[in-house]
Amino acid sequence: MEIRVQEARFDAGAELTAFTAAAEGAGAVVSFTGITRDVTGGLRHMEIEHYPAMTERALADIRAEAIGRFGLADAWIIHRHGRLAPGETIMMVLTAARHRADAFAGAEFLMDYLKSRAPFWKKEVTDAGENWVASRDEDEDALRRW
Amino acid sequence: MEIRVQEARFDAGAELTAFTAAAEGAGAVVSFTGITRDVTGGLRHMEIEHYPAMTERALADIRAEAIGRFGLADAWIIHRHGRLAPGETIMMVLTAARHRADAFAGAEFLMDYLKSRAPFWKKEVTDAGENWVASRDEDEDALRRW
Amino acid sequence: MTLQVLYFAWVRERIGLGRETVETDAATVADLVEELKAREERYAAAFAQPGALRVALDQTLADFDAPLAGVREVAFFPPMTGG
Amino acid sequence: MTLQVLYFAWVRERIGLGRETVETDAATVADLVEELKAREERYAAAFAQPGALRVALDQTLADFDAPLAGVREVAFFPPMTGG
Repeated sequence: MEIRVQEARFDAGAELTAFTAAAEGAGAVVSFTGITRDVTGGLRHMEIEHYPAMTERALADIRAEAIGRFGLADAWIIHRHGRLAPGETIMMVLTAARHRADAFAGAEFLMDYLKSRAPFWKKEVTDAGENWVASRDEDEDALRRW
Repeated sequence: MEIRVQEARFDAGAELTAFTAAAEGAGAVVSFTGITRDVTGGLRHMEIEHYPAMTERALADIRAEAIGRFGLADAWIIHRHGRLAPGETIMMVLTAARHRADAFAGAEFLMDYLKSRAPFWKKEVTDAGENWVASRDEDEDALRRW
Repeated sequence: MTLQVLYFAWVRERIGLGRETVETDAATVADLVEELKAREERYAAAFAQPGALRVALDQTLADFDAPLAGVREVAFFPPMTGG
Repeated sequence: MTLQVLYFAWVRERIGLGRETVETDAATVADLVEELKAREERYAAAFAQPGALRVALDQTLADFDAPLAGVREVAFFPPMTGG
């Protein structure tokens, strides 16, 4: 349950419920959900490619690092690949800790690493054509704070 | 739906689902859930007292401030009062924004203000007796970063 | 002036009631606290360390030197522990 | 040495394939890139700005000056955009 890379949709609310039940004894649970946005107004769908042999390992490493660094009671990562319609949930991270500061920091750390260090690539298919989403300098900068 | 202060239990997963559906167009959704922890090992239950005439206004002010400051697409606050068993959900905040940094900052801001500026008081009823939870210096310090 | 005075959490428990009507000519919150302390031992105990308390005037947080003119409801309570 | 070489995202699209077996004596990733660029225009186009690319050796991120000795799988791709 800790790490899932899947093409199928998932129910973020149900995942939060399951995670919270599993993280018994933690006082603080944080979730982040990323959703396909139609920024330009013409998005038909998004395609997410990944590197299967590397993804699992990269996510396991990121998760272990987050748990160790922030003393998390638990952490889950769920990330989809394949074709996603606008408004669909792309991914989710969940963290549990005794105190809120660690749960928040753990989730932000996971997100910063997922953005720039997990082998996923997003392509937007719009009315005007296809384009690979460019990495953002802010995302690389965000890693430096950890 | 934005602010609810209630004695009844609520389903954090269902709230996340409803919030995400309502915050259409936002790319990032963050949730924080606070859960009654049995820190000492002898917790029977927790009692949360509040100041009804002030609570609604304080939460509305905190919510408006968070939305304005971080450009949130939406924010919800749900907080229980009355008697809570160990493991029950005390409260939840939800934030939605275009980008993850704002959704995270908005949720942390809401939590920091809820901890020290919303008129709730927690009492722990343990095998050894009753005691009012003391405010933590870290919680007061946390406010200074905003 | 007639004030509704509210007490919460351990302040309420020490004083033994959650709400009362107080007739007073106190100019500030601090003056009101002195009046209440002079009443009975349980008030003196509750207000022994005003620095440990917070006050709200008409449901808005205020300082102990705030004036009471025009105020209808004063609430005393320990630092909040929400979230 | 026989390497499995993988391409992802627009690198895959420019080169026109996702995976190939490469026989090479390249000592480092940078040497391998030079060999590939010399092959055909589509490789030269894909590797025109190596600074815009990332490389993983046996599924672990590496630098372009990393040695290839003992490596079985090399993957080239643009900066990742997960999350």
